[in-house]
Amino acid sequence: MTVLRWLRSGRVLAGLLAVALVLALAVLAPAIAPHDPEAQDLTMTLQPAHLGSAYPLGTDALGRCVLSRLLFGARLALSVAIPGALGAMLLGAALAYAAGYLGGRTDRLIGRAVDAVTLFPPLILILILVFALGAGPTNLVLAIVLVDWTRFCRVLRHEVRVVVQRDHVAAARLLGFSHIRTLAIEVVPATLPLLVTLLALEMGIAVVVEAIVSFLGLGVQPDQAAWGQMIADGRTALHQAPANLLAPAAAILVTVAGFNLLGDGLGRKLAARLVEDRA
Amino acid sequence: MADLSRRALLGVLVAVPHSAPSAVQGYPKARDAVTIGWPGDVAGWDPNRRFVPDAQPIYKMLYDQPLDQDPRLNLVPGLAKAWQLAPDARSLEVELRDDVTFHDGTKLTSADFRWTFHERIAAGHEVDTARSWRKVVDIETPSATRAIMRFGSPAPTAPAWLAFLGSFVVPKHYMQKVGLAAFGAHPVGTGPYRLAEHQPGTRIVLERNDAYWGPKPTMRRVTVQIINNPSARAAAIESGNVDLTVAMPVRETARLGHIATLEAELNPITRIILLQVRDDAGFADRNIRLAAHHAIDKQALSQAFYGNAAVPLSVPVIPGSPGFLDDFTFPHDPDMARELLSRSGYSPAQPARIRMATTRGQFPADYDIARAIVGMWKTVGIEAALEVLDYARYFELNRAGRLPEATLYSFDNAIGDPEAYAGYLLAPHQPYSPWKDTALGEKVRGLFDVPGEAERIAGWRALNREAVEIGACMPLLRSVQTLVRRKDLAYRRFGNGWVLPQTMDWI
Amino acid sequence: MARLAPCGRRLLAIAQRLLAIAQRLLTVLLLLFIVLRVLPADPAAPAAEIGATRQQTSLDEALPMQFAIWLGWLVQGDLGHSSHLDRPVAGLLAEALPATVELAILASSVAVLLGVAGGLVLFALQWGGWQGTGGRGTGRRGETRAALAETGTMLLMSIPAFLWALLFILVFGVLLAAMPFTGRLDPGLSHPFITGFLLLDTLLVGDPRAFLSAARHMVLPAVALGIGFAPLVMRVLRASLIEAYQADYILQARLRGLSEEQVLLRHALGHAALPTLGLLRAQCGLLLGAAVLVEVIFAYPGMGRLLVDAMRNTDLSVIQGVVLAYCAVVLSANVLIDGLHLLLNPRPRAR
Amino acid sequence: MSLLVARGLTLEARVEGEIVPVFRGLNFALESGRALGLVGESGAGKSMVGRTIAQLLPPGFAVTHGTMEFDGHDLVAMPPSRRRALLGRDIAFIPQAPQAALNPRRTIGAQLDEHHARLGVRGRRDLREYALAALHSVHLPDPQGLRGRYPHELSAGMCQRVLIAMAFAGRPRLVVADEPTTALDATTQAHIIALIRALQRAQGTAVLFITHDLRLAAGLCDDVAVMYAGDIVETGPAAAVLAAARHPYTRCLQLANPRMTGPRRALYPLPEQMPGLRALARLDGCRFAPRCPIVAEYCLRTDPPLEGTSHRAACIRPGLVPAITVAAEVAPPPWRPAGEAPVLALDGVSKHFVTGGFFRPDRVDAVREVSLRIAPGEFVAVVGVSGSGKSTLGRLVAGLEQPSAGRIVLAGQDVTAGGEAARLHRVTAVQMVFQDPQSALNPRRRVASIITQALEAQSAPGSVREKRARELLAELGLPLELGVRRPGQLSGGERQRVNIARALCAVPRLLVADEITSGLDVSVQAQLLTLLHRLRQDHDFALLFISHDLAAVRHLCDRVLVMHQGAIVEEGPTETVFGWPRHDHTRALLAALPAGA
Repeated sequence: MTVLRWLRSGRVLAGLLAVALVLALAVLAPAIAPHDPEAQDLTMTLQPAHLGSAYPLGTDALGRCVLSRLLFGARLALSVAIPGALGAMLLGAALAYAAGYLGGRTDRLIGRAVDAVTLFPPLILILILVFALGAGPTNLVLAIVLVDWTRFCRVLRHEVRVVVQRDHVAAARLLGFSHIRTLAIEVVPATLPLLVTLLALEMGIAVVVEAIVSFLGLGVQPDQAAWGQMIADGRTALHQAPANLLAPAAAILVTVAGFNLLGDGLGRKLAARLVEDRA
Repeated sequence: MADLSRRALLGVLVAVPHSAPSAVQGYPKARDAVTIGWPGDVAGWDPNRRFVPDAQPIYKMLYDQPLDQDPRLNLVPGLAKAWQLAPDARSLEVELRDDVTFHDGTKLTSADFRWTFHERIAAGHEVDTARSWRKVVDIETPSATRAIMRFGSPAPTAPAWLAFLGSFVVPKHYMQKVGLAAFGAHPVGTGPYRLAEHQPGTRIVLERNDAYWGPKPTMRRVTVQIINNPSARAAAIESGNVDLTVAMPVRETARLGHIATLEAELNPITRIILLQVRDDAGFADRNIRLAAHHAIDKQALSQAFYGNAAVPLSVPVIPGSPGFLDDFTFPHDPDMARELLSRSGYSPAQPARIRMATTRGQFPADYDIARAIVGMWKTVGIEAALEVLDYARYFELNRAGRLPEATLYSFDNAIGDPEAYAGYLLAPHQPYSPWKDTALGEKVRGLFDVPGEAERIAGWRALNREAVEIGACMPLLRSVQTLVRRKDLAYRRFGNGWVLPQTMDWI
Repeated sequence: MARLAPCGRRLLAIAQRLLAIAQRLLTVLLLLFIVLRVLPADPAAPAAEIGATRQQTSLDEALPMQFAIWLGWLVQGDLGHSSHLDRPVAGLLAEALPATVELAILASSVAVLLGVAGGLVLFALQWGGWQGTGGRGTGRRGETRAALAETGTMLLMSIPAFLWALLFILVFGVLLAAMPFTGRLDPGLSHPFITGFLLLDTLLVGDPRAFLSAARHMVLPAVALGIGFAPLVMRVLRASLIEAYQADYILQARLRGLSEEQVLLRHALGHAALPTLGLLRAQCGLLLGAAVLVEVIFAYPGMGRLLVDAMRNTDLSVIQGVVLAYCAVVLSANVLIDGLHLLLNPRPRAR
Repeated sequence: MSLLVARGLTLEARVEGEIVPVFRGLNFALESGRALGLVGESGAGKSMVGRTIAQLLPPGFAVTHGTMEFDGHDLVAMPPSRRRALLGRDIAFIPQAPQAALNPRRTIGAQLDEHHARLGVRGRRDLREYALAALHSVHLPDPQGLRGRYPHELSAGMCQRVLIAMAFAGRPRLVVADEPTTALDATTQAHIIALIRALQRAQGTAVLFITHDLRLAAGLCDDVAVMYAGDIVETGPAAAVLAAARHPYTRCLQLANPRMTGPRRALYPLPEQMPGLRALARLDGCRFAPRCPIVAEYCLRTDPPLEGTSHRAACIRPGLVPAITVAAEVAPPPWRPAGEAPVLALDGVSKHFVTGGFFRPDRVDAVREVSLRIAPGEFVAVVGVSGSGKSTLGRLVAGLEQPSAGRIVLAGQDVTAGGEAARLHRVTAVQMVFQDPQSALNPRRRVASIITQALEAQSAPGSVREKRARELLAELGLPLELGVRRPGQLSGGERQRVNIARALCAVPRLLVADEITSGLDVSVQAQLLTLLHRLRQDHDFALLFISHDLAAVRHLCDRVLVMHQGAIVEEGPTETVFGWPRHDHTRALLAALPAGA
């Protein structure tokens, strides 16, 4: 029922469409990509975009198909963003529920951990984690989880505290509910919309992080089809083949906007509190 | 010869009509200042410390070398008015100028020469010149202007080395007084410019040294803007943020050449592009090395990235230089590569795995070439993981024995001698060479000590061939310098690609 | 009651805060130590690169001892030596830190200025002016406008700073050639170094040309960095203005006959300032993170460039120093904003 | 000429796309220097009358017909600038929530200065003089020190005095006071009313006094107007209306109010509640008709006008109004054998909270050495001003807080130490009804699921729960179809009943009810109190009734405990304590009650 109500919001629908499109393209990339994204043809470098041709979006400096790389780039972006955001959510939410529900020493301890991690600018902590753990999508996901759990934890802990202080939670305890049951039945459902919203926003953030890290050439293999990498390359070929830069930039925009619209629409009522992002 | 007519030379080399005031330029420009867009920063200000070819022109502004080169790369006097190599190549006598002062006002003497080429090396300073001058056993200084270098073994290329990488004379008294760390922050040389400002990774500002002993540069102030990204360099020259820049992709250079106020140049230079390889790890197997070399389509690389302006190479020297072999080619042969790999049990389905390093933006299309090679290897059954480094890092890694199996490298040989190619690229004790196998190494070492010129050259030619045949060296292309400058900026073009602000002038 | 009590209490409160800050710093150091010294998959890698032999001596010790040794050096103000640049890290930071802080301050000013202006416009659009005289119809039209505004700002927020930076270079730097986009000064000008804040230093040495040039060089980076955060400020301001105008004291101020301008300036904006400050506090780290890319793209000599270069060159002491400096910046910003918060909000914060 | 005259005033609002009248064709007049009380329950539209005067209406609200004339000029048609010129000078407002009505970020002095500057006072010294005089005029101590204080450092009563000072600073001709005492403690209420009255007398100001409390209005005002669902249903001299109501609604309201004197008569439980704005729009005829005890078929068709001369009522059957009555005495509690073991025994129970940090812990003693006994089936009240520790006492008994000292014995078992066994014992021994049903009911659950939560905890099968839900709904007088609704779809009164039903489901021996009637309208409160009386007859439970409403306490409870600063200062049978109070604090509480209660 709630889902239906969400769907009626134009923003959620637009966001959902954008995300579904990117997801579908990413999943189907091997089937629909016109070329092997790694296959280079040094006789066909920097072809401009031409829709009817064998390379609809042209080729890059190594003669690789930009469209194919774009599609496989979506695969990489989502394969970092989805597990990264989910992992961050699981870790952050578990700690937030523990902190918010148990309060006291647990809360202080977790609060301190959040405090310490948030003293690092998130992107910088991710960069040095990637540096320490080594490049590669798995390590990037791990870095995102290890840093961005605080986003969930901070906001959610606050929300959990608010819910826990509501009398129906006390009532459930008085009526004989165990802690776990109280948490599961009286607290968690009330925070789910927030969690879903945060998750959608986090996926957008993770897509940008993946793009940034690959733009800097730090996160993924240099020859892997990644949007950030494509943008970095496309800068050089801007005058010969502008699609090299514009296509991945547009892809990032659509994906991030999709996730943001989705999250924003879902958390419409919470929006003001979310953008403030303070607990 | 020292007072080479610079103006006359400019007239010959740079024939540029007077152009209308630049439309690109947003703000007025001083007539005696120039801004250069440079791809990389210096690794510290001790000029003896690291051999980074791209930093040489910058060091040449601040410091002087005992010998210099003219645009056609002949040795000419520098700080030394004259020099004489003994017939047995075991000593070299130089006569220093007596009118040279360092930026701090003290006079340059043979003591500084001795300090630079012997004492500080003997004192264990961590400098790369310790390798180029390892044969020096002593330097005698009979007078303030005379110095005699004594070598432990014949050093036929010693004069050339006095004009080559890292051979800049540094002030003994000042360095000893302030210490190495302070010298790094406030360097003092004898060069035509002194350091005014340095923001690491961003910009270097140099002011003219009005007490310079040589011809006084026209440019009072030189700003070197460090811009790693080639497209950012292109944008910078296009928008007028810099007046001259180098190492842009060939296509971008061509495009910029069409802009009315800009002049684009493609200059073949004495550098070669090659893969430096290790003799161990994933490349321990000779089959894999040779397969890797056979798999590379050098002509395609030249076509895709240099518009065919870069000549494919089979030996690590440039055509026309003494060490070149006309009768030897190493073919592009993917089938042979597959065959060699299958002999060692590898195939595209079961690829040999290696690591490969490349610079990014140090020379035109370096990163693209590296990725193209990775792609070529992939089709024959070599899977290479690519990483990016810069030259300074290359030496650090090599010192630690941690370079990848293959590194895309551009080697500068401003003096053109085969020794300075293979001798340094393949000698296990040299900072350049990741090839540590002593069998080849001993041969290289031997060649350094051959005093007879013909014998020496023949030896190097044979070595070049052998190195390629055993897969110790994978020469790719003769490097092409891409350079874009404002039409009204003249400079002296050197065969080794030096871009020296002291030779620049507005016309 | 006793007049002395508040003073003593304040001292205690300050002491408490300092203790908390020290504790947070220690945790940060521990985290940094873990990430850079303990985590690396190839432990030999950074260790071999530590460079300065003095630092290598500590590597034979047990990990806790290493941490203690490192702390000892830090306490002495020794941040180590860059193996790659052959310079002390402290010296590198002395130049890069003010540059980054300057950029961040300007970018936040851009974000706040654009955000406040935009927030007021959004608010005015939605409420059809803040006459508060109701009027039928504002309800629905306002809602549509609000939804449009929210979607619009959301789309703006979806453009990461590095894309803004690339776009600005393309449009204002190359196509229009209106603005410089590399470095911080025109080549002909010298870079004075007094405080490290270039705009300030050029003024201090009395060089108006350098000041103007520095200011021009700041425009594109600062706007590229700030513009991504402006929509956030807009949204928060709009939301808190809406909240403010629902507050009793705003109604009461109007009932006392204050003009709408007075109500907005004296009462409503004050209400909106706190959430905006809170936003800046929360976004401080994100802004610095985005600044890394902006610095790299504009060849701006800040800590972000230093960090990225250091990571490419595995220059461990520089990485440590820079990250530590970043944390120090975030911490100082937090403390500063908390102080401002206390100043603006007389009510003790409910915990 | 009247100072303020409303003529056929109609205010409309857009509610979920529908345009509905908030009030229609409203007429009233207020003479200079007189006080008019506008009385009604929440939703009657009385507050909107005040905001219509200033024309500061919420978005979507607009006056569509009629005029609101001030001194002969129509405030509705007047240009905003002219109207604003009147505000604060000729027309002043006293708000409902004083602390929220002052800017929390500015000092009292700054806010007074701002107002005085608008009134034309110039110069720092003059502003200071005026501020001091203003604060002095409302009997605030230390005016000098007060100027530098922030609103949060003042009590609500002090804030209200500041606002009153501001209101009367410009010697206004009209003061609109909207529920000025609702947010205040009982003891403060009386002082504030007296202050307004004194200033009104002194300045000859006209006062429009908006309140839900008929007796309070009658005490302060010359005339009263009773509003119901956007209409004035009865108006006249205060004394006359109070003595002999001529509209059934007024009469019912009076009968729904528990009294502090005389026998404990039953309360009139007006059924259901005032219709919402949208329901109202669809209602023909007399708006009170659906709830009216003397409704005639004619009432459903035609809306009666106000009739009469000075004391007017909008009812076609005013003669039948006095016939609306209730039982003269509430039913006595069921008989219980003497000497039963107490269901609750507290011995020297204390509770303190430690706040603040490591360096300066602040200790707050919420409850100090409280000892009490509650016998099975006994209804005991705890009264006291806010902050007296009565809520903490309730939470200690329920087990939501652990005592710092003392002993708690519940239904024969010592539960002081807490722990799992104690918790499970408490489930059937004690349950709690929370103050705010909004917070106490999980908005995601359906009513049937909420009220049988106790069975859910025991993992009872669905059929058992369903059966029990039906029983409970019936007992609480709630329609069965309510079971499938969610709390958000219920009215305030219904929610509070669901709240009670959930507590009763576990069949506890003791019910702790924390301020369950506060914030409810009179008629809803009457329903609830009547319900508790009835439940007492059918079920065997004791009640710890925590309240600040003495009349409700007197109506419901046998015994009363008076708490002051965490300690019990007086204890005894309700009639004795209220009739012959011994402790000063009890006397103060009683003295604050409006006259005639």
